[in-house]
Amino acid sequence: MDEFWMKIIGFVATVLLAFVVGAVYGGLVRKIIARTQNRIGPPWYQNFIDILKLYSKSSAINHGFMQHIAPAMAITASVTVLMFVPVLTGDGWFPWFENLNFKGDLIFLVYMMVFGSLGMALGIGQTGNPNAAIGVSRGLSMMVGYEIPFVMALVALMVQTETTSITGLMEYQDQHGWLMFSSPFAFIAAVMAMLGMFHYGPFDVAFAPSELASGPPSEFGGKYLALMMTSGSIFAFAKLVLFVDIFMNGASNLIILVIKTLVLYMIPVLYGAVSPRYRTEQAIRYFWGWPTFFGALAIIFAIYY
Amino acid sequence: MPNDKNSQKIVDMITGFARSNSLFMLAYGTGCGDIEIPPAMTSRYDWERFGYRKMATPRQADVLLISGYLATKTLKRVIRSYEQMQEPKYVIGFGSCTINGGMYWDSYNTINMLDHYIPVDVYINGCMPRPEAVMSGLFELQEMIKRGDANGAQKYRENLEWYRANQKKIIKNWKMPDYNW
Amino acid sequence: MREKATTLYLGPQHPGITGNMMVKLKVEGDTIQSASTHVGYLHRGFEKLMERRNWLQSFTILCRICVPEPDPNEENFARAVESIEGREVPERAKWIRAMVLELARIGTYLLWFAGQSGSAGLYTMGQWSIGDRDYILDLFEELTGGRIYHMYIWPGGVRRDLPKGFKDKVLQTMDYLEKRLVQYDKLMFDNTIFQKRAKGIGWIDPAKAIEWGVVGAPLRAAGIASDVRKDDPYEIYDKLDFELGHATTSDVWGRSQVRRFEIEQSINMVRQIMDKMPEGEYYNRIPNPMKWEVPPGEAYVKTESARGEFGFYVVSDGSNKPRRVHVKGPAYVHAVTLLEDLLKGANISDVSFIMNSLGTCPPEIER
Amino acid sequence: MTDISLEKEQKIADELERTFPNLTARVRRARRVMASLEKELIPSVLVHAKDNLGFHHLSHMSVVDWIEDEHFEMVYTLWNHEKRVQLTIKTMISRDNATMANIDTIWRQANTYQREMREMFGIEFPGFVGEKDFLLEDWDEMPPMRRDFDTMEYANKTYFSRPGREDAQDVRDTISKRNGEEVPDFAKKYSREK
Repeated sequence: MDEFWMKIIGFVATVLLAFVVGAVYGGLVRKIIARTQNRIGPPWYQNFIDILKLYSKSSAINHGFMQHIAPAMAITASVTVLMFVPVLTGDGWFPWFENLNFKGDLIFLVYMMVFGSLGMALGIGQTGNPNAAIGVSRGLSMMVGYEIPFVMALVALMVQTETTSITGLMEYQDQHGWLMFSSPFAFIAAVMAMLGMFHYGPFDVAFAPSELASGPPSEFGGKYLALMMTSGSIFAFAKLVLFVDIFMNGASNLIILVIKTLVLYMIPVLYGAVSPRYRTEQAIRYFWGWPTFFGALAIIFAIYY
Repeated sequence: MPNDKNSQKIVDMITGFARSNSLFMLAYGTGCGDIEIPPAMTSRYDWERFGYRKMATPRQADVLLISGYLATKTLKRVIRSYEQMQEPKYVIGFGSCTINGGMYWDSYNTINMLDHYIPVDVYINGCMPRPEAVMSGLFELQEMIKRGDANGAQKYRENLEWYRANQKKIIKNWKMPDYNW
Repeated sequence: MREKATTLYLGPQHPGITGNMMVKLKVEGDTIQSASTHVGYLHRGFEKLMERRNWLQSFTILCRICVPEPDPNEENFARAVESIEGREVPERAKWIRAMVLELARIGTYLLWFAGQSGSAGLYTMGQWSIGDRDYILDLFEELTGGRIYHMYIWPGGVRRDLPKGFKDKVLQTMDYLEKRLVQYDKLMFDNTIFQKRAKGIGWIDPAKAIEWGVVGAPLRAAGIASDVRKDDPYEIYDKLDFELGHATTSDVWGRSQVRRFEIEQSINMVRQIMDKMPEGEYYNRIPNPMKWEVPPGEAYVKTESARGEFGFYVVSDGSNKPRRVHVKGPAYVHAVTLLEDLLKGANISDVSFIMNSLGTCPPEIER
Repeated sequence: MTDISLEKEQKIADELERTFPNLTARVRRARRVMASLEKELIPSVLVHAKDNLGFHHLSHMSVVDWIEDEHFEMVYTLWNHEKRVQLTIKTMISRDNATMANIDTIWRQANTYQREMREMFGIEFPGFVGEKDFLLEDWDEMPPMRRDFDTMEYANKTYFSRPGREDAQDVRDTISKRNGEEVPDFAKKYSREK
């Protein structure tokens, strides 16, 4: 078999892996939150059942063309993001998981991570549900909030390592140790931004049930919701792997990857379980406060490094 | 296909398993029965163990839990919510007052028999039913889904005229879009 | 540039609305321009139904007027009938009634903790406190046979005496709840995010509070020490030693403080009641309920429920059925006119937050 | 009881009677004063009680249908937070073409009460603006809280009713038999097959 087909198989395997791990994480998160709430919680495979059931439901909702496209755009964006994140590194078990990397892909990724949300926003705009529309506007404002410290952290890393490629970052870490330790302020800023990225905890304004029903996906049921849940699982996994790659030097096999991502994932989950929700403007103020300060500090630190 | 029946059976089994183990309930407290839902949801009875979950919008829900009597004003909203739900969908009548009016049998503003307005798959009696009763009703529904008996939505589609006539008898000002299923 | 105002319907099918009612909002951006409440989704016509039922039959449907806290309804009606009839209540029955009312208050406050924190997105608190509320419901079940609807307080006393060993169970539960309060504090009341959310939201002008008909915890948060238990003592509340909740601000945070303080007071009161409760009869027999006629007369009685002053106006024309029963729950004022006023200029995020802080209970508005 | 304990109540009753000659006031018991007068004076009495006597809180407002005497009885209950006295003010209005003075300018929350009374009893409040539907929707019968409205007849006419058992028998023996269990002793007493 030539390299091309190896890559194709690699893509499919990556997506499947991301979906499975993402959905298992979703189930585990529900279980862990349930444990903090004195409950037993659903089984770890509950998300698979949910998604399977949603795929088996009818979807006789028609609000127009964009509405059908929106979940597809979301899943496209998630898969694309995943494609550019090296899942497993080194010459370990699955050498093909390095995927499509090129010089400068970190900047491209930042754009790509927004793409899915924008696609959803377009589709949701057409459903005409005011709850969904407000949810979208809140989600986009939140994004403006957390993207700034996140991008600042990335810029700090780029300045420090003088590369804009994820593989470049990982090569740097091979020589100099984890960036988490050599660039601590960038890590702090990025983790604080991550709290917003996962929509848990105090930053779930976009999906706040007691304010906006289900928020953006209000009008999406059945297969649309299943697609969105699938895309959400993949996207969550991709984001986690990205964080592990740029701060913890990736993972050379699956077990280390699971451990690293799970530890990182617990930060927003556990913080979210015990925090009430911020209002939109409070959340943005939060992101533009300490996280941005740490981001700026990280850049200064990186310049004089 | 050579073995069409058997393959269909397997598909039915898998969908039945998935549908019965992941019941999303519409968060609509139509009556006083809604006070026993929080205990059933929370740490003591914890119905998330069985894959039950509350969903905020009808589009995403599978089960409509009619928690108690329906005032005529609510009936209109319930019908609308029900018609927005995606198939397969199920209805649980919760409490005596959905069965025959219960305490409010002679009230001028509450309906007496829920199954004349929307199809009901499972009734849970009692006023008010305890969380255990609610969960046992839900288990019954799960069994019905596995067996393929919970076909209230199909019944509704087939007898739409009869249901509509009953509904319009009470809802005088009928300004609702007709949903295509 | 002026944004276009959109209309947003919160409810009746909406997870943020307490119960089954609707708030119609005119919204510009995230700010509410005007709000109007629409109720009637739970109207059962209790007051009409009671005209068709005799005095004792009325009891069975009465407790269904307010679902989270049915006991003040029973107590109110029983006391109204006793006041019209001049019927004596045994001393022990009064103590038992007070105990039931205080237990109900604790249960309602626990439910309210869940609602208030849940509307701010802190779901863990709700899971804990509703789980703990079940211990109170277990006590009720042992005492009365029902978890939610008790039908326990009758004219002339209470339906049953305390079961054996009940006192110890109550005291144990109170000890447990007191321990849990420390954890609630850590999770909810000392949580900076919760405080940031609650401070300055839903502010009631203390100078106008009485005139607007504010009662209960919101009134005490506004700095007016008013409580039916103190102002117009009923049952044995004049023999109990308790303090009223107080707060520094008249907003959602102040109301939370008041309720947090009062749940502690209620726990203490239950302890006092268990300590001081006398022995003796618990029930003065009423005549054959089918022929039981109450002499003509009328009474307006009120109780301090967990949400505020709960009033019953009962008129008898001397027959075996009530002539008129009018129920005025605190939410009748709180959740209609007051809510409309408070929502003007508020943020959409705070609608259910404010609603919960006022103790909105739609079934008692509509009856 | 003794006159001393009812001093403040008596004072309020006297004060009311002095200001409004047509008003009759009496002290019912501790903390309870009741006054009755004709309907034209109601707004001025309420304003007087609110502004001069300290009754700032409108506890409750109600109406009773005395169909035999052809009138409605309006009841206003006020509460004085400082003196801790409850004042009940009553008046009679005619049952047909019932109108009553609008008081939602005195107390904002009277709005809700008046909306309900208009809907449930058909009492009109001239000059009162409030949304028409309160509890009912598209109601075209007579106002349901009037005594002559028969709720059972209306319910039978409008709603379906499930046919119940004709007798009042205990069904536990039937259920036991259906499940193949032994009939419990207490249920044998009520058994149909005796």
